[in-house]
Amino acid sequence: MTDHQAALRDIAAKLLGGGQVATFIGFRAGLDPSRPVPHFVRDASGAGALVINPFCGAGLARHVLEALEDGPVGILVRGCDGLGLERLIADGRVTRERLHLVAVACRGAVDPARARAILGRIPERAEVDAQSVALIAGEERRSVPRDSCLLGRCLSCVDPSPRLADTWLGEPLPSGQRDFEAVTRMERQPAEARYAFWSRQFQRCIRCYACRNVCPACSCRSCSLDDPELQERATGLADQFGFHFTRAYHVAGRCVACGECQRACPMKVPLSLLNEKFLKDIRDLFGVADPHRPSATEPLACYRPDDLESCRGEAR
Amino acid sequence: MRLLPSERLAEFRECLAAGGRLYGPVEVDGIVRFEELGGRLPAIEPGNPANSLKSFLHPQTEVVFDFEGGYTDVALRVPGPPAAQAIFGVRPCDAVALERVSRVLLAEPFADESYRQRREMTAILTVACREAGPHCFCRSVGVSPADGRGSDVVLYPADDHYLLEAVTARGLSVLLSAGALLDPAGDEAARAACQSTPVPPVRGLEREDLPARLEAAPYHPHWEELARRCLGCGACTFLCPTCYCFAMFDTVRGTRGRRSRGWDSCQFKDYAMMAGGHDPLPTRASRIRRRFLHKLSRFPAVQGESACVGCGRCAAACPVGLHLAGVLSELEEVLR
Amino acid sequence: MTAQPRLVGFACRWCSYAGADLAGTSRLEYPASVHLIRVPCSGRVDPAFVIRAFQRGADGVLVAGCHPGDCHYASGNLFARRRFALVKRFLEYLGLEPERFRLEWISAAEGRRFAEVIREMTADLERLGPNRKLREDP
Amino acid sequence: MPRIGAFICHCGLNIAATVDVERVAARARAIPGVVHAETYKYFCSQPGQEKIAEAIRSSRLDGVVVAACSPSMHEATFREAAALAGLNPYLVQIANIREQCSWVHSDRETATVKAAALVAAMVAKVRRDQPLEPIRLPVNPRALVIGGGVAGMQAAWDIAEAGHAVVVVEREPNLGGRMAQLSETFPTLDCASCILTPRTAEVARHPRIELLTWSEVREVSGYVGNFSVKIARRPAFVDWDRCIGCMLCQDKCPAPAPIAFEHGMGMGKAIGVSFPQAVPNRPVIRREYCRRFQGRKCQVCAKVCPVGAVDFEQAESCREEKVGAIVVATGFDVMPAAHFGEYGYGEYPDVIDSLAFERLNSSSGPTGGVIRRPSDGRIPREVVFIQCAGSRDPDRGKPYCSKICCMYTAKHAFLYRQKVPDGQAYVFYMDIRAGGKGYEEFVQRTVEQAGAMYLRGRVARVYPEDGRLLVEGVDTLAGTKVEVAADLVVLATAVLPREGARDLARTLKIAADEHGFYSEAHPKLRPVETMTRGIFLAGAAQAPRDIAETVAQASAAAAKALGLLTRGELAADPLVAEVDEARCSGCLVCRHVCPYQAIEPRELAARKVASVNPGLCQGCGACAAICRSGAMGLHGFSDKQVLAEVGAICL
Repeated sequence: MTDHQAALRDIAAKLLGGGQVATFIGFRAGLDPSRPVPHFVRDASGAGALVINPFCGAGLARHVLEALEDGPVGILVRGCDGLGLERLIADGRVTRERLHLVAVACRGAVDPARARAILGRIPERAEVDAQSVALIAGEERRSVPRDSCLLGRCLSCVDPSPRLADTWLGEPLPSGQRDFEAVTRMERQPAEARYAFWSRQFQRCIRCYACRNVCPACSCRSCSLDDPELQERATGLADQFGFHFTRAYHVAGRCVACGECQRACPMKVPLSLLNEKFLKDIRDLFGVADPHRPSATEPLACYRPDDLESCRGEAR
Repeated sequence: MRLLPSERLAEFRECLAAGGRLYGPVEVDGIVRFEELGGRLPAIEPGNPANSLKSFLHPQTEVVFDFEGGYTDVALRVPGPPAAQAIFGVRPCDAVALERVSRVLLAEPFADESYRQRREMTAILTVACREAGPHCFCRSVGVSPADGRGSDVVLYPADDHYLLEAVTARGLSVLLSAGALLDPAGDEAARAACQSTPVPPVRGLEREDLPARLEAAPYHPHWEELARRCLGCGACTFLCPTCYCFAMFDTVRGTRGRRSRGWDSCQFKDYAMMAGGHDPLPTRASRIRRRFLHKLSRFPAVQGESACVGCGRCAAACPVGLHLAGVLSELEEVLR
Repeated sequence: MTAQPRLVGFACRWCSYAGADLAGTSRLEYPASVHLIRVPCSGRVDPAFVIRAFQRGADGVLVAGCHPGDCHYASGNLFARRRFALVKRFLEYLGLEPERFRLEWISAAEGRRFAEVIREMTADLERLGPNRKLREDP
Repeated sequence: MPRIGAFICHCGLNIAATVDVERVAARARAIPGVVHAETYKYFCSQPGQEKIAEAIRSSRLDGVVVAACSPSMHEATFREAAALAGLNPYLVQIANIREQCSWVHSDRETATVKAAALVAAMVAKVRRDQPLEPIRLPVNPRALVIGGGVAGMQAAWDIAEAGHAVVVVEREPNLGGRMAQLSETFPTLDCASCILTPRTAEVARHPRIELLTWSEVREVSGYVGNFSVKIARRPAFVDWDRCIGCMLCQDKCPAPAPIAFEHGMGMGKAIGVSFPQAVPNRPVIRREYCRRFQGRKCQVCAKVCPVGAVDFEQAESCREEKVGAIVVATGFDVMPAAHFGEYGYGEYPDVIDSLAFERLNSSSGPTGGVIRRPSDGRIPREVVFIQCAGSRDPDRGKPYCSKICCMYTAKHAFLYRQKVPDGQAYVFYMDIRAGGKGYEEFVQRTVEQAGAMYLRGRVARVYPEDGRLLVEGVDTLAGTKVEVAADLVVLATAVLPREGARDLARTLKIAADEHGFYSEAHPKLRPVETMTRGIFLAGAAQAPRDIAETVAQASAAAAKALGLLTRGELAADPLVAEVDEARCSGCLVCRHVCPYQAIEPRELAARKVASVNPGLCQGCGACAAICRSGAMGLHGFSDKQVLAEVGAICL
């Protein structure tokens, strides 16, 4: 991935220089090398600040909303960003014509906190492949399993490459199938254990709305979660259940499974486990093969006359 | 000065628990938070738990009063005084933050009664730092890893024991109640070790002219740049130990109801919205600028010290890396 | 008076609400546990309504609409069918007992069936006891 | 502070016997915002309505809750009463404490508590109601009648006579429907075609009636007063404008064709009309029987046609009609043979249904009115009529009574005896239902004059023996087994809605019951209206009924349609969806779920928002439910209202 950096800068500079885009969205170095931050380049001379490496963990799709106010947007797009943009396009929030997508295949982003814990110091570089991750600091190079240090959202990723692209950096990688293993495990728990689990998770929630604000499916101009009559401001357990139900339900059939909500949650509420439950049921009940990939009609905005009859029947 | 052998930590905990509810950092579901300790020992790791002390002194949501009645006759019921509590395993920066918040919330003649009562009923047992956490920068804002301000007791860790120092009278009585567990001895080395714990500095934060530099460039385009990146969530403010903004709200159930107050965030849209429809902070950029100016210029101007204690929570929490230390080092570049 | 479960029902005005009316005109007795809220169509029912009912102390929630194919608005119940198939499973995933939420098709002619559904659901809820999950403190 | 009035009705003892209405009123008074609560014997009565009006004025109420019977009974009554007293009628809500409380609960305490909760819910709801004004819609003065049977013709005739243009769509090539197939009508024994033919001719030549036969309704859009209907005309392969109706083609056509009109009793031709008096008197080619269309060389019809009207290339044509009202009169079918294995229907040619018997009886029928049995043309000496073949039979899914069978069976038995004086008719029946003017007398005549033997009981099976049919049954009155050897067995098969009735219901967006009969808006008070405004029902499409009832209902439907068409403009319920444009993100997911295409995007200051056409919107609320941001509201059933109701119920 890192080897595409020069090409990326080049493309961004050309797009900006040629006036095709007013903003180019990518990453730039953060306070330390393991924490790049989303970056908005406004003129060709600034393209040199763009970086691309396995520490680029944040999703970029949501950022186009604000940036588009200044004109067409160029954006670095990985699989998750692509799905997020597809969502925004399907929701009518963004028009495809105003975007220039610079696509790159992504094998996963490193969680800087976990990497640091493994190395005992801030990693300077990382190399991610299909089997493992190499963390590098100074002379030290440690090869560790992917699940020990990648972001949770990347471990369950089946879309390394975006489906939409205007320019490619390198080659796309094949996509896979979600297995919903974690959901299945949760479903197998007894009801009381599930309730205890979710109570514990939701109790931690501080209602900072990071989950909503990073979500490419949560782009409403006005969110019902901000309406005190629809979502009271209280934070008792019942309110928290209501809040998390509503958040998850409002993205049911629309969630692109990018996992940004869970990454953004400062309290580590396993929000993806909620989203994925809806995705799994949409797959199983409505026969939508890849429910996280946006389609012309949302599964809850259509029906088949022969849809499953009544939802009484079997549990789950 | 007393010494607590490490193996007596559990007994010490029991002794604290006897005085009221006891909270401390524990790891649950892969996250370290202040929670009720129960039978667990505080998880003392470099850096801070995810949530801050304010959860216990200025809770996320608290009852102001319950009411009952109709439009004309309303009976109010104010909750009783808070119970005694102790928080064990606090880091010095968090305790200092309490002290900073208290300057606002306890300022007469408008002292916040609920906060005052809680503050009085809370014992803060701080564990000084021998190692900085991944996001720590306390020294850059004038806080030391061995800082005792805001604490009742400070524990200085050594290899097999803790040096305990009572900072306040409440702290002293805690030590007296645990007297049987403690060895009446000193260990200056333990304190000195913490005092010299290295903490990486944040560029620009230590500059004397920081407030002036910030105030001089209120419309600098970099605020807009930050606004593009910021997603407008409230993670930074809700986790910040010195953010104390709240909003009042009512929950009504028929003829009964409750007035509560809960955390509010200056990063939320409509935070400053006024009844007439005017919003002095209408844009994300204006809200971000307000936050940094408040922490680093306005609050110090009034209170004499920074409203940032360098705990690093905003850095840990921000989904887009837009936190105080990072922003300051960016500003250092662009304001040059 | 023995405390009986609290059952909140959302009934489409054309079929299920009329079915409940028919149970009335037919004098079919059923438990007073149920309180119906009249909505134009089962497709109008936002899951937020269901959650709110549980939060405020409902022991069970029923969403009732026209039989598929008979919707006064042609398709409302078919959207409701999909929506609540998901919602029901999701509530169970959060730990709620399956019996506490039901989606039923009750036509304007099915007064008897309405009474039967209420009796059945009330019996289930009595067996489960009061709901505490998702419920705010009284 | 709101000023709500609560009015708790005793409904005589209907409510007061079970619910302590005074306590309900006291509980209502305790609700913040309720400034007036009273009880009365009958609030729906004139003095009751005056009490509400008086309270509205004297207590300056801005919301009214009437706790009484179901809103389907008196919501309109109380809204009108409020309007007369100066309160916006949409600030009135009904708490249903009769049908859904006092009538279904017996314990006074629980019923009272529940009634109070239902009142509280409506108080919570009415507080969040907004004053609304009815939506004004223009009305197209034309009408569409679907079905050209006796019901459709009557409705069309009445509407046209009142001065309005009518389009009649008929699926068959000609008018007449089922009645045209009948021989005589009960109980007067009038010749069916003698009374129908003049009516058919009148309709056909009426200057304001346009006939579209051999045609079907494909699509209906729009709303009351403003329907737009797409009508497809199947190819007749004959240019009807050129055709002079000489029927040479039919005479010369070499291809026999079983035509539906003869109901299996006789054959027609691949080209031709269904019966001689058919109106319009124009032939169609039934391509499944036409030799040319089956790939052979035949062109006889084209050759003999004196005006060259045959056109093998004719294609389906489509037209769009704009109308203000629609009368649905699609009639009935009878249960097909497949359902009656035990009677050997469909297996033995001499087991026929009543409609076939009508054809055998008809002087214009295949036998010229002589009753001959299908197998060998013999005149049957013994005929068994089996009533309730499929009707009142939950096992066959038809628990209802088909209503007309008792009478036409009596008619058949009577006519049979007239034509075969030495014949014997047996009638197996469950009950004789002869409610109608002269009906019971007619049945008695059949028994007494025609000597028909009525046997109460079910037939177990019918099987052939020695060229006859043995009918085994039970006489439940005598308690004996009965066996009758018959030459002909006639089944009074159950009346069903016309094939395709359900599809048409979907096209029209009207409701149908579990059997496919169209649902009326109210069984007692709105029997010819559907739930969809502007669409009315006539005849057996709604439920089995006889000719007199059908005609009466058709006139009623016409009157209802005229009530609409003569208005020029009409007021629609404003309980429709409305977009809060400030909140709308323009995702337009609402468009996908709107069954009425009532939502369109609208440009608003460089962004897109949803916009509801209140004329098209029927207020189903699908859009409001799927809107995540809460931007889509539904008047009368807003999120906040429903949530407030939930909150009040759960107190």
